[in-house]
Amino acid sequence: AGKTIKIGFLAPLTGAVAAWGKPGLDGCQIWAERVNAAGGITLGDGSYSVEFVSYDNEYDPAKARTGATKLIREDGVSFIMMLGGDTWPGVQPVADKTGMLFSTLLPSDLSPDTSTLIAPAEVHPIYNVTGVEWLAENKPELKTAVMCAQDDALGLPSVATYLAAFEAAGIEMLDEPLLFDPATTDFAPVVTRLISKSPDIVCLDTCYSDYVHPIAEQLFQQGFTGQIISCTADFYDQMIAKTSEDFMEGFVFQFPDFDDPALNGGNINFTDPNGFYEEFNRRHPGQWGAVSWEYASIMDLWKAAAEKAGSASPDAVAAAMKEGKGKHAFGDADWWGTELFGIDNALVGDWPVVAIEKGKARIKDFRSIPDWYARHGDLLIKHMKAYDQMWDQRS
Amino acid sequence: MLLEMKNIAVNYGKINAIRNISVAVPEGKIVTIIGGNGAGKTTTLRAMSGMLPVAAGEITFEGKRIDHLPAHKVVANGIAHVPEGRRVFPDMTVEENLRTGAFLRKDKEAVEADLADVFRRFPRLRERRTQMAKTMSGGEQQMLAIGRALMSKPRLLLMDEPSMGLAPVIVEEIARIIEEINANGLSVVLVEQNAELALELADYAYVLETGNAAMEGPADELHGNEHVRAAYLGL
Amino acid sequence: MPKFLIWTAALAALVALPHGLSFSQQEILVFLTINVLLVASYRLLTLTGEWSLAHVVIMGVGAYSSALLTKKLGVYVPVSMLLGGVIAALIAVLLSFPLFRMKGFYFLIGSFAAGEIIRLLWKRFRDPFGGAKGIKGIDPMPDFSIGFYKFDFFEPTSYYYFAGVIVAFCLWILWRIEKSPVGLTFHAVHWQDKLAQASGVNVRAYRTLAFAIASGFAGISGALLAHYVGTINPNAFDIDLMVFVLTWAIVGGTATFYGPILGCVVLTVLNEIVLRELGLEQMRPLVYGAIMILSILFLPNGLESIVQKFTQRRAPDGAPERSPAE
Amino acid sequence: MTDFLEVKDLTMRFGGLTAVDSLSFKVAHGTIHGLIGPNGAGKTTTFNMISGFYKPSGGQVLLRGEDISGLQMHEVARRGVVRTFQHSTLFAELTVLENALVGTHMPFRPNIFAAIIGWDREDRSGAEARAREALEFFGLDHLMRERAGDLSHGHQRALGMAVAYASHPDVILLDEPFTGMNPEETRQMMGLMERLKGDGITILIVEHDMQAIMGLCDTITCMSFGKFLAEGGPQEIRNHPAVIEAYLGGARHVA
Amino acid sequence: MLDLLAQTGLNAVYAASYISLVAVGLVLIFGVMGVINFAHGELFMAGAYAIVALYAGLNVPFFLAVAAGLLFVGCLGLLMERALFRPLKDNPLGGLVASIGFLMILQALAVMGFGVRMVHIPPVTQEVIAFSDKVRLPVARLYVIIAAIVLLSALWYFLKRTRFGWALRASAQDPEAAALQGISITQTARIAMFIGAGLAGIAGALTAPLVSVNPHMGHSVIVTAFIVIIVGGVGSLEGAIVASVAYALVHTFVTTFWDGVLADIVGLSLMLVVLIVKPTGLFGSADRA
Ligand SMILES: Nc1ncnc2c1ncn2[C@@H]1O[C@H](COP(=O)(O)OP(=O)(O)OP(=O)(O)O)[C@@H](O)[C@H]1O
Ligand SMILES: Nc1ncnc2c1ncn2[C@@H]1O[C@H](COP(=O)(O)OP(=O)(O)OP(=O)(O)O)[C@@H](O)[C@H]1O
Ligand SMILES: [Mg+2]
Ligand SMILES: [Mg+2]
Repeated sequence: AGKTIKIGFLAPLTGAVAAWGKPGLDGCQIWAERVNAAGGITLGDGSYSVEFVSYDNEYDPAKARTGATKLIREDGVSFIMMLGGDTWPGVQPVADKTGMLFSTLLPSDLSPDTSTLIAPAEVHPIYNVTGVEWLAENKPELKTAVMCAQDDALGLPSVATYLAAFEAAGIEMLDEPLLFDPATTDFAPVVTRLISKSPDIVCLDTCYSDYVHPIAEQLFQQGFTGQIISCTADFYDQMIAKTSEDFMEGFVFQFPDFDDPALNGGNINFTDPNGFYEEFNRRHPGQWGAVSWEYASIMDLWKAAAEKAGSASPDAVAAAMKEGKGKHAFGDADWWGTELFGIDNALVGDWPVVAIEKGKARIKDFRSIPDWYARHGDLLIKHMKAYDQMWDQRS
Repeated sequence: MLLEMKNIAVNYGKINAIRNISVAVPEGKIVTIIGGNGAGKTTTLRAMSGMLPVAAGEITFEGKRIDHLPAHKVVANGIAHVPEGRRVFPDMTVEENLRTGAFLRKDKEAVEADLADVFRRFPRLRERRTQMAKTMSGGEQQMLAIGRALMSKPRLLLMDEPSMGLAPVIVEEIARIIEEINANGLSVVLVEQNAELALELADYAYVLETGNAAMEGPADELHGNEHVRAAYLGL
Repeated sequence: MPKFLIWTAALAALVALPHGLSFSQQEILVFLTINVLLVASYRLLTLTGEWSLAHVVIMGVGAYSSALLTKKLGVYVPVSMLLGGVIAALIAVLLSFPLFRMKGFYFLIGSFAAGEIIRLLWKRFRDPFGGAKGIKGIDPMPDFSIGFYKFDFFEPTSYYYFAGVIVAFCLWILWRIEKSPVGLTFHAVHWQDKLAQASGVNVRAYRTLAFAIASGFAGISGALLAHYVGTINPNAFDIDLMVFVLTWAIVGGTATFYGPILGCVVLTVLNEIVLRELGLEQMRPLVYGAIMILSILFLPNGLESIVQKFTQRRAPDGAPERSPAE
Repeated sequence: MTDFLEVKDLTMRFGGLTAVDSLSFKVAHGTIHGLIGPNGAGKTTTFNMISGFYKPSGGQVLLRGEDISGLQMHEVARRGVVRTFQHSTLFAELTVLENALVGTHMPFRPNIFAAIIGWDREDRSGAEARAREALEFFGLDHLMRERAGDLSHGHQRALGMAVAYASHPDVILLDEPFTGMNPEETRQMMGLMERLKGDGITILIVEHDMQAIMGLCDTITCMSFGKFLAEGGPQEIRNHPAVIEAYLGGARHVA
Repeated sequence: MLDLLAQTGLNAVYAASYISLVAVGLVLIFGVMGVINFAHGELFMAGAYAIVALYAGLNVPFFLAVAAGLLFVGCLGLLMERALFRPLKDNPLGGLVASIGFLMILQALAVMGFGVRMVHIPPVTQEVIAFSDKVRLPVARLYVIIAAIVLLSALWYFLKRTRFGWALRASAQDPEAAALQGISITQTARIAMFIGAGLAGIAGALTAPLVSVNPHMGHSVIVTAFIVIIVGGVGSLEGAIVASVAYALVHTFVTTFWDGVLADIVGLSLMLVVLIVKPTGLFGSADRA
């Protein structure tokens, strides 16, 4: 008792991007309470309780740099979790100088320049190939697709990935991907354009939920009845309320609810997903989404590695993490990524394909990302290159 | 007394613009206030119509205290003010400007009659009834400002330098109008640089000097006064 | 002579300052120094009476230019910073053609639109601007040593000294301009452009001049930022930061040279240090908004009016500072 | 006396309205020339065209034989034609001295680089000397440090002229300089104008104060409805029947 | 193709409707108060959250909730008038800063009350008017269109035909002179703020079920509104409406036939072009900027 390990949480907590940080911090608090209640983290010299120290970086690289400095040099944290994206490059020099271990939710931050940045939660957007692959296998009658995405750092690599996945699956694109401005609020014109070619599949890429909802609603109202595939479908129950159970039936996406029975399987490394989900919804009703669990899942990985290493020092934890099979939330996984990111710091393994059935999201399958990549990696690289998304293309 | 202003003081921030001024306007008379630049004439008028808060003293109109009322309520009592510098509504047409003058009136037909009357007096305004006020010439705007004040059918008309910028023929016309409306029972407070004109029109006159009342008396008396002749009539 | 002493003491305090601060406060100090130049250059533009919403984007022009010059052409960093300023000034001259047909509110929104177009171009042209992700891995200022002090530009203190010298020099130039006949002409253009024109002042040329100079220094501040943080992206120069610059200037007061600087320093310290220290992290926008409202209600002439009261009492009949704005 | 400033067939149309209708007149060097006419006759519009504030719809403004119509206001000013404005238009927030310094813009054109390095000492002191001279000329030197907006009306008018005077103009255009002045102030102002004239400056003046116009002007042009009506010396104009009819009226308040 | 054109036309009409509601409110406030209300987008947001609280939260009937939203946001407008703009009436820059402060507070309150993420509103109606298979107008959107037409016509009548309209216009142009005509400028300021804010509120309330409601939703709305009122000419209601329609048409058609980012660039460039050709906007006049 009395000994604590501090973990840094460096993400936007206010401002327009706060939705990508705040729920994650909420999830981490739950994680910390549960771990501390269960005796904390046991290292070589006894057990420690965990404490999260947060710094609101407002999604600004300069503030992120300041925050990283504060967390490392003043608060003495052992590990820093970030959203990444715009803010990572500001932190990178600090990471290089201090050797601190960082995690990001956006693997496009990875590069050979920094070995201490890992992307262990999700390898956005590569896992999206699993959804397309599953769809092509299970609904072979779907032949044509269109897609749209916001024109930003999340949208573009996602577009490239889906293009590769559709090409691999032999599904024809009827139209160029439609890019819209992130400030868009009225999606009627976007949807009108999308369905003007009468596609079998509409792909929403990695649209944020702020876009997915109105787009789905517009698809419904403008009379689309085909297949929809999307990276996320946060608050899908509300989408059903706005459209209909029929309309949403079969909607494919990649982020399960954590009360899914399939998550109780032995392959899952996330501690008590059902309980976590329940607790989160109790405290923050209506706020569950992908970020809610991802930061916590990184902490599971970190905790395991730290306990294995018997130390919280960044080097030791990093080394322990990389030893042997990685423990990804959805199963064993490999550190991977050289071709896309120039470094094997992304944890890749199986990923769930989720579909909505009778108004409830259900995991339909766990599919292996590395398997797909082994077969179609060249396609992915081709499309990534076309959108300037390869690590060596990013200036 | 129609309007009575007793021991009024007005400040702009720390500046005492007027210190102790009393003015009385008898029913149906023309009272003029003359004085050099910055003497406080405009300030006095603005205090009367409630545009400036008074620091001391009281103002009554028809026996009612009005010194604490905001301008729009003072005006509702029957006082109209032709402000210094015209202050027409730049982006309204001539006719709209005139109609704004009748804003508080409910007697629609009489308003139309008065409008026709203003147009009769100032044919130039009728010619330009759809022109934007801001594109009118300086003198035309002055006519418009006077016309607008008449449209409210006031019982007391406050005029701040109505002759300013007007051609001599028009000045004469204005003088005639003042006399005519006064003959119809309207009382007038006239502030003028053109003291000659003012003293000729007025029944009673006040002379202000740097915020204080320096002199007062029947207009023709002051017209004969040596000091007034030297200082304000240029004689 | 006491004036000389005051300046020396101030200089010493500025040199000693980082050593009394925590690490993160040193970081904030660096950004504060850069923002001081940004807001001081903004004031020069406002001297002519125009309020632009493109200033931060112009700062970005300096940042992008300098970053690209070092990255693509290998230009030596301090030189590229200077060139960043020059390019920002040139862009401003270009923008002045459409923008200075407008005045007042139209100029305000027109400049916003022009800025947004530049930002959209950065986003749209991934080569060379890097699209929405912007540019990263921008060369830092190369380390060097001047004998008794070794500059390690990762360290905020070193960069603070480096940027401090540049910013001080730029402020000195801005100050010289403002106190010169040119500065007087800027004021004249603001208060009565018609009369200025009738006095033979080419109002359009002077507006453009002020815009270009202000933009040049904004560009330098952008370059200083880019080579410290090492990354820039279109979102870093969006309207949110512009709103901050605007409020620094107005809350500080724009009647004096130091008003906007004061506003920048006080509000930044409040927002980045005090409110965070108080643990109000997620409530900061609420409190900050309230502070802004209260300060403008109770100090309508800006924070500078406090200083003015103080200094004017001491020097009752010296040449008065220019009187409060508007 | 030579023809110095000439207005030739000057025309200004606003939509359907012809505010100034092929107006022609000549101003001789070194004189005070009055432009009078009923309200809305087009005097201010004429001024605006001469000074470059409006671009004429037709006709020419000739200065020493050079066509200056259509030039911008500062270009016209640089050729020596400076105007003052109706109402006291000043740099209200600047001091009296600073106002006059702006007036020296043309003779002592500021240079930004010299200003930063400090190589413009001579120009600065030259400009200041000129500004002080102008203020002295109009008896404003004791008010040098006052804020212009705080001056009395009369002083503001004088300052307006001082600003114009500081730029060494050849011609000054004055639009209703006497409005809001009492006879005493008018007399002082007239004295100032005589001094300007004595300094070799040509003055073109629009005014409704007949006392001033008749007392000052060498020549008076009267216009009405945008057109030329009459021209002559004060005596002639005073007795010109068309002018009396259109403008002066019974003249019971005219000096 | 004809279908596509027709559907796009309908989309544009809807967009024009809600943009003009917001823009006209902004114009009105600027015209009468002389301040740029940066918080206008947040008033829109407040209208949307009123629906969240009342309709989604307390099951108040939708149109009752919309009316309540209008009143609530109108009262926010009154609050701003009393607390911010009246004390700062001679200080337009101060008013601008105060409105920015108010914006931050409203956003922060929304976050505190409803979280940082989008919130949900059950659909009001799922009915769709189908002109053909591919030309469909959801009834919920029709509400917005009808509201815009009705409210803006009413406002137009109010401003052009009634005494209050005169009062608003007169006090916008010269408050002191207006007071001298018997117009209470405090009263007109209140009316303008109430109507201006209320229009933003009702636009937010009516569109709330159709968009993603989140604390930062005001941002893009106000940017559009600024563009529109500049193109229309600051202070001109007709201008704001005409420009809303023009902007919505251009933006919608470019989005549908090219892409959304290009639509933004085209929209902004078009605005610059208008301003270059006519620096005071389509219906603006030189002296009002
Ligand atoms: N808004 C103001 N702020 C400060 N002082 C003012 C203001 N208006 C007037 N004053 C001052 O108050 C005093 C009286 O001014 P006022 O305008 O009443 O004079 P006036 O007799 O009407 O002069 P004029 O003949 O020039 O119109 C003057 O000293 C003037 O400088
Ligand atoms: N921009 C404009 N649009 C339409 N009409 C205009 C415009 N400017 C001036 N006018 C008209 O042109 C005529 C001449 O105006 P101007 O201002 O030149 O008259 P003025 O001779 O100076 O009169 P005053 O002695 O009253 O100042 C007037 O009738 C005026 O209404
Ligand atoms: Mg007066
Ligand atoms: Mg005139």
